[in-house]
Amino acid sequence: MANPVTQQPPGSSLGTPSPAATRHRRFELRSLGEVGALVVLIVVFAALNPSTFLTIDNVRTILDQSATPLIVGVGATLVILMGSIDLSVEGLMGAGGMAFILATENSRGSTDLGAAAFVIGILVGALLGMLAGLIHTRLKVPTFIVTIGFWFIGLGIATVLFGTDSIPLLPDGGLKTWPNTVFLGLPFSFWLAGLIVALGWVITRYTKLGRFTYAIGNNEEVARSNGVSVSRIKVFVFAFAGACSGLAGILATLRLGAGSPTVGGGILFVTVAAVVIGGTSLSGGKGGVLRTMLGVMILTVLNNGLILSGVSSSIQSGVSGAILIVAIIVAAWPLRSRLRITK
Amino acid sequence: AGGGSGSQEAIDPNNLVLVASVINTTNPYMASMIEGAQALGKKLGVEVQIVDSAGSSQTEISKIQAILAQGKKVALMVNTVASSDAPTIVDAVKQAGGYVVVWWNKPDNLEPWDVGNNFVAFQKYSGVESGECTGKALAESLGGKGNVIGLAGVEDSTTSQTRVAGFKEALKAYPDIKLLDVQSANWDPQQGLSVTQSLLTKYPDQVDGIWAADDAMIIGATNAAKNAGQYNDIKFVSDGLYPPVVDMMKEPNSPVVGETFHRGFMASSIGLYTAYLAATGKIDPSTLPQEKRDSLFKLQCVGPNDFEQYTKWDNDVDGWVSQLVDGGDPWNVQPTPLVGQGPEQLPAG
Amino acid sequence: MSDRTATDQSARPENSVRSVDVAPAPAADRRRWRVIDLWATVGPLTVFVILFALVAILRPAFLGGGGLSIVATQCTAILLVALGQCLVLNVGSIDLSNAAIALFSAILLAKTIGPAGAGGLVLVIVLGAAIGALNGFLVSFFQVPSFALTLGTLGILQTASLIISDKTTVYAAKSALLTPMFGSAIGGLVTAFWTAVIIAIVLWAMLRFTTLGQSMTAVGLNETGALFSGIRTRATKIIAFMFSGLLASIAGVMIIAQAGSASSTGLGSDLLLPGITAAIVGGTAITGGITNPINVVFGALTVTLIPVGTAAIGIPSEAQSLVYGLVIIIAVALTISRKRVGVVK
Amino acid sequence: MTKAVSRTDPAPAGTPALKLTGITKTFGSVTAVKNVSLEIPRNQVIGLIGENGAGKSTLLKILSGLHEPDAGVMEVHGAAVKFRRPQDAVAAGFGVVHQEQSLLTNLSVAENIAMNALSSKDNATRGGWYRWGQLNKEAEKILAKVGATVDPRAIIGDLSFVDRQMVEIARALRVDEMTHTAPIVILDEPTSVLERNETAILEREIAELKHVGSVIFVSHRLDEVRRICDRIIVMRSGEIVADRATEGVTEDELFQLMIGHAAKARKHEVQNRQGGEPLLEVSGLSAKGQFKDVSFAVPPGHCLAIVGTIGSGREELVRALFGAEPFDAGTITYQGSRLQSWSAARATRAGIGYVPAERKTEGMVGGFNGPENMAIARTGTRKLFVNPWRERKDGAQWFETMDVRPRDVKLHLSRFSGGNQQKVVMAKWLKSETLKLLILDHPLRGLDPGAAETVNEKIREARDSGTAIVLLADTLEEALDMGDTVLVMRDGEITAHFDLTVDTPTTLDLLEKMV
Ligand SMILES: Nc1ncnc2c1ncn2[C@@H]1O[C@H](COP(=O)(O)OP(=O)(O)OP(=O)(O)O)[C@@H](O)[C@H]1O
Ligand SMILES: Nc1ncnc2c1ncn2[C@@H]1O[C@H](COP(=O)(O)OP(=O)(O)OP(=O)(O)O)[C@@H](O)[C@H]1O
Ligand SMILES: [Mg+2]
Ligand SMILES: [Mg+2]
Repeated sequence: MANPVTQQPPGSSLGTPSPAATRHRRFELRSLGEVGALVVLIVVFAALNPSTFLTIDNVRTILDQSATPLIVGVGATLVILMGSIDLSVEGLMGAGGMAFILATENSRGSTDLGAAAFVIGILVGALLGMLAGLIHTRLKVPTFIVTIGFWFIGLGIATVLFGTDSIPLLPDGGLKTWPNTVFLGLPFSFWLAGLIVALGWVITRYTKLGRFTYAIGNNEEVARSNGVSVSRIKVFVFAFAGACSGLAGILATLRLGAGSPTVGGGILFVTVAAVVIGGTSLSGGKGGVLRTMLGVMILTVLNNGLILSGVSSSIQSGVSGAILIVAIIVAAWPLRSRLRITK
Repeated sequence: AGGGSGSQEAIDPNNLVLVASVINTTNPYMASMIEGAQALGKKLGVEVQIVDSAGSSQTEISKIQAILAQGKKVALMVNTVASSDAPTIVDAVKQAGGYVVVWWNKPDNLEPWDVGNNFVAFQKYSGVESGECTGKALAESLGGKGNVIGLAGVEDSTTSQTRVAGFKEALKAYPDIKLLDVQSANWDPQQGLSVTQSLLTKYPDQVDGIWAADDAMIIGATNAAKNAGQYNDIKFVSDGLYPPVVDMMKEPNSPVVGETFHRGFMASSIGLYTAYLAATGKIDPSTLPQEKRDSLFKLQCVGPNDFEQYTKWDNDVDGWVSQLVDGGDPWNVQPTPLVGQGPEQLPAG
Repeated sequence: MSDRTATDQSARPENSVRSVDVAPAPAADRRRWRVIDLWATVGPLTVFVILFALVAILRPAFLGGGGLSIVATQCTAILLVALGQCLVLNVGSIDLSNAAIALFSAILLAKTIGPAGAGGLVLVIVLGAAIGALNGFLVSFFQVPSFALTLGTLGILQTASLIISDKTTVYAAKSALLTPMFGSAIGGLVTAFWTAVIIAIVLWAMLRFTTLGQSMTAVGLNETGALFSGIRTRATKIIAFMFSGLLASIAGVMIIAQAGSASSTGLGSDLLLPGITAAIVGGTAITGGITNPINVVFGALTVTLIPVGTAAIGIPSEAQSLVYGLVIIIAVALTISRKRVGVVK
Repeated sequence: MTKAVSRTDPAPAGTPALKLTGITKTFGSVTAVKNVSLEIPRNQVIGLIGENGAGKSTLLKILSGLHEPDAGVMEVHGAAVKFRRPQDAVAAGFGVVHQEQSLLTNLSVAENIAMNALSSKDNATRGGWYRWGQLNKEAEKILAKVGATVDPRAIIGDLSFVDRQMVEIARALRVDEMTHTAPIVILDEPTSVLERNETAILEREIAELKHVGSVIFVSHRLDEVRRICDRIIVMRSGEIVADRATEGVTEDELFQLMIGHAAKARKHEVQNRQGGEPLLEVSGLSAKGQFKDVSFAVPPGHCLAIVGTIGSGREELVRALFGAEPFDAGTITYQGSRLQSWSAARATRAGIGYVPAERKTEGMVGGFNGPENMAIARTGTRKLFVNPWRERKDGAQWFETMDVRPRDVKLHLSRFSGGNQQKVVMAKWLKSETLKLLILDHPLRGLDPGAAETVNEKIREARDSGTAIVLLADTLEEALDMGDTVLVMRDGEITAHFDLTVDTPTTLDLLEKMV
């Protein structure tokens, strides 16, 4: 299209605002549907496993397990808010994690750069993310493909770093114990995740970068005609998402105590599902990191609860899938309108 | 059986390429398999190519076919991603006039002697035996009393299934041992960690022992226990005796109380060497006894006292491989001689 | 009316009108557009040919050893899934579940073809189409994003596959129905591949010469606009998803024809990403409204060729996934439709 | 004036606020703006008119930094400038209301107002940080100026179309807060979507602006242009063909200059076809919060015009007739049978056509070319196959009949100027022999008088050949000119019903029933 056009919800094309529009503005945590879902899950599982589910230990377990998807989720949310998608997270986690463990004290004795190792791990993620963003904006390749590509590239880098030597392991004590060390009642891993979520929230709420992310997701061309330098923002956001993946890779490596290129295995399904369940729209422009936090919590609680309830691991993907479907249908029900377009 | 069917003129080693196909390149077991293949190639002075299936039958099959298409004759050792891949791969190799030894998975009804000389042999370590030996070790270390949990591999992995079966079989002898739960962790350390984490909270302070179908997962499990501060209250057993596990066992009164010893490099070099012998006409598969074509190799039960003696192999892969080649008999090398004939039977009940 | 045009022209000399509006384009510019048009049609083919030539040059034996027939054989299932995907993408949605449908169908067929024979075949294909249609129904009537919905269906189908396969490999009874698919070849390429190619051509004709196809593209380009033109947008979307399910289950049939067995980690357990990638390398726009099933054939061939090629050339196995990622991006960068500039997401 | 004094500005008195020399812009085969030179002095309101596709919007987009010119020089207050991004234009003191609304519907009013100023020195978002309080305060101030009663915290998507337009305008006027030079405000067809009373506010505002800066105002309503502007520039085929002081040019002259021939005097003949079995009969139709208890009947070959301010519910009403929006009470009887489970698709097949006001998003498929756009509207029998060659031939035919420019049947419709797009949208319904009822929502929006004439011509032809018309007119004059019957709606209810064969209401009569 040559000229910027405001894609208004067709229902409200003229005169009265559409119910859809009014609903969408409900902000962040005010999404009671998701909160309700989470509460229901908690109640159900607490009833099924009275002695185990609501114990301090299990709560800590859940929080610890939610840490990695949370960190990845913050980046993923910003990307999805722009109407793009990031499928590279697992690869980037692998690359970041391997880079980290090889740069810190490990059983291979490769090197020990101390704290710098963290920076390296995060930078690797950020760099790959930035490259993905650049390729997307310069070559006009859809993020869907670019990020699939970088999934494999990240995995490739991790595999090359891994080489054919023995697994690099972290020495006992020290770093390795950090994620589960309890601070003010909660594991450090969760505090870290909380910090990132907070950062993400501040970005999306109070910075140009964040607000422009929403703008781009709403309508890229209009955003451009409003003076948003779309390409720059996109590259920034992908770099940020990459950094999140890198950090998540580090955290996963710490928890595992060993380096593994597939350290991010299965995280993609969880984060994307979490973002969507949280209510961030895949077409961009609507949603936020706090919603994603809800989504992650719902899925982690679900997974943990199913195991505690002795549900066979083979049907867990089925149950998560069903919940995902129910969640999105319930969320979409009140917005139904013949003229509403969903991709 | 249509024994002599395959073409049996010897192939000149210079016109031969050794191919080792593994499920992935990052799993330590797989890494070890690659190491063995390369050592053998060096020893025999024959080109070696590695196929990384990246966990996908699709990739595995097409890459193998691509290599067959390169023109050179192929001696192939393949650790099939799924047993269903075996027929397709065997056919392809037969078409190309190569020779293949399949490791770990094949349909029970697909037997080398039915296919012909090009399908030289199927080889594996007994999963049941592995499960029984580690199960026994675990039960003993607990004095025959306590609660244990198990971590299985990929759901539809026969290896995992046979190992779990052996594990359960072993526990039958110990009525006071309670198997609380068996969950799949997909051969993956990360999942080994999170599944164990959840199970430890599901059974707070009840878990006395953890069994895993593969060391990759026990690495995750032990870390979960460490994070939960229960590392020293729990006994661990698993399969593979990976170097990191060896290090754990080295610790004074280590909680890792039982392992089985079998090596990727041994598996791959035995497999490849068998194929090589057939390809170069040094053996005629059709004349071999069936146990040498559908074979179970010996895996060693390893305990805290004797594990040290196995580490020597890891430091000298080349040495072991030359011992294999000099011996000239892949079915009789220490510490993994041929012990039985497949297909493996699950314990009754 | 006619007199209006008359006065019009008398008042405004021919050339002055033309000069703004239908002025003959500057030759250079015309050429540029013709090139873009041309590339849109031959790009995917060219990219495949170049990559194939590259492999053949670095490893001449690959040609002799029937490299092409290997690629054709291996790409059949991917191609079928990709064809379904390109139809769904064309209406502006995406189907993340069709690969899972393929595997589910394969397992089901393996169980049924023995007892039921052709009946099993029909059952599987009908069921596949039904699952696809259900996806479409939920997407269009509950107005949920297809990406999320089919992600859910994907999870459910995975579990379903595990359960009906009883977590092991299911072996299909040999069936005369299927053996010709990979048993026989035309021009060195297996019948199964040609079957898929024919399906591709039929789909191409469907999109170009039927009202249904035109409606699909319209929906993909601007669903609201299509709606206000009286197109039955919901039905159109459902049909697109139904096709996707149908083609997926045919892919499942091909898996059985090829391997004779199926398991939830076995052959066909990873068709999703290759399928989508093939569709896009074939010039399909992920934003909807642009696709050409015939080019998707070359997309599928390319996607299959890359891992095979890297192995054939003998690139170290550690580096292969790195190469795969890079080549995919380059291939898409080359083949993506530059016709409609504007937003790329 | 006070504001004007307070301004420090470098340029010596007398230098024009804006000076263009030899500006040219080509799109592929189309030269949209050809060697345009003009001077705009301080404190003047310039009217820019020209037929659809004349190049007005393109010229203005060049001024607002959306397009870079292929050739030519721009001087602002005597200094040569080059705009690479919209911010550059803003920084140079240009405020723009684009022809199509360019607001971000998911952001708040205040954010949108701040938007394209973000890169320039501006406190509320300095250093990339949002200071919401300040942001909203500034927005409030500006909105107040335009007399808009919009909450700066409101999300654009929740606002009515008019309110959005007001926000657009407020945002354009914002420049004179921000920049220290005299602002140049560009308004591209700002009124085409406004009804009278809103237009009045805008006119006042423009008069205000005149004291501080200059205004470029585009409209197809010649009366409006003459009322508002000091000087009128006419574009045709991308060139400036006339530049006149408003005094002493008549609308007819302007028309002549734009279109190249005199306007045909349109005598208004109203036929009485009230006899005849009604084609469409609506009784007691109601939709919650939109319209209630609406009843009327339309016989074949009859034109029913519905007037009312925005929010009167007439848009929703006609959408319900077309099956695009639901109604919860009352009945629609079409061709003698009562309609159940009505949908746009059924309506179309039953021979009803609908031309929505939202041309780009609802009326057409921009990625399709003209013929394809015409083909997808399939009234009457359902076909199974399409014949692309046939389509293209018929399409070309209709491009001639409707005088669509350029006559390029391969060009995506999104590439045409608004007026020409509208001609295609009309053609897509008119082409069908089985068309029985045509619902027109602001069919002339954004059309130049020439194009408007063509379209009206076509509407009359259709009506005379027995097609019933339901018309939501842009202006009351238009309604009275085209309608056989005129309905007036207010707040979702019918407040008046004029049968033009018997009574002859003036626009004022209508107006008082409307508000
Ligand atoms: N994905 C994997 N990653 C790492 N190691 C693996 C993997 N799959 C198998 N292994 C190792 O390879 C050996 C056997 O392979 P595997 O169990 O996968 O075959 P399988 O799953 O039994 O085949 P099938 O699915 O047909 O039963 C085991 O020692 C196991 O540790
Ligand atoms: N982005 C573009 N790409 C190609 N052609 C364009 C583009 N924008 C405008 N044009 C062409 O340039 C010419 C001038 O268009 P423009 O929108 O400036 O006309 P206009 O005077 O604004 O018409 P209207 O009164 O309908 O708004 C038209 O022929 C149009 O088709
Ligand atoms: Mg314009
Ligand atoms: Mg226009």
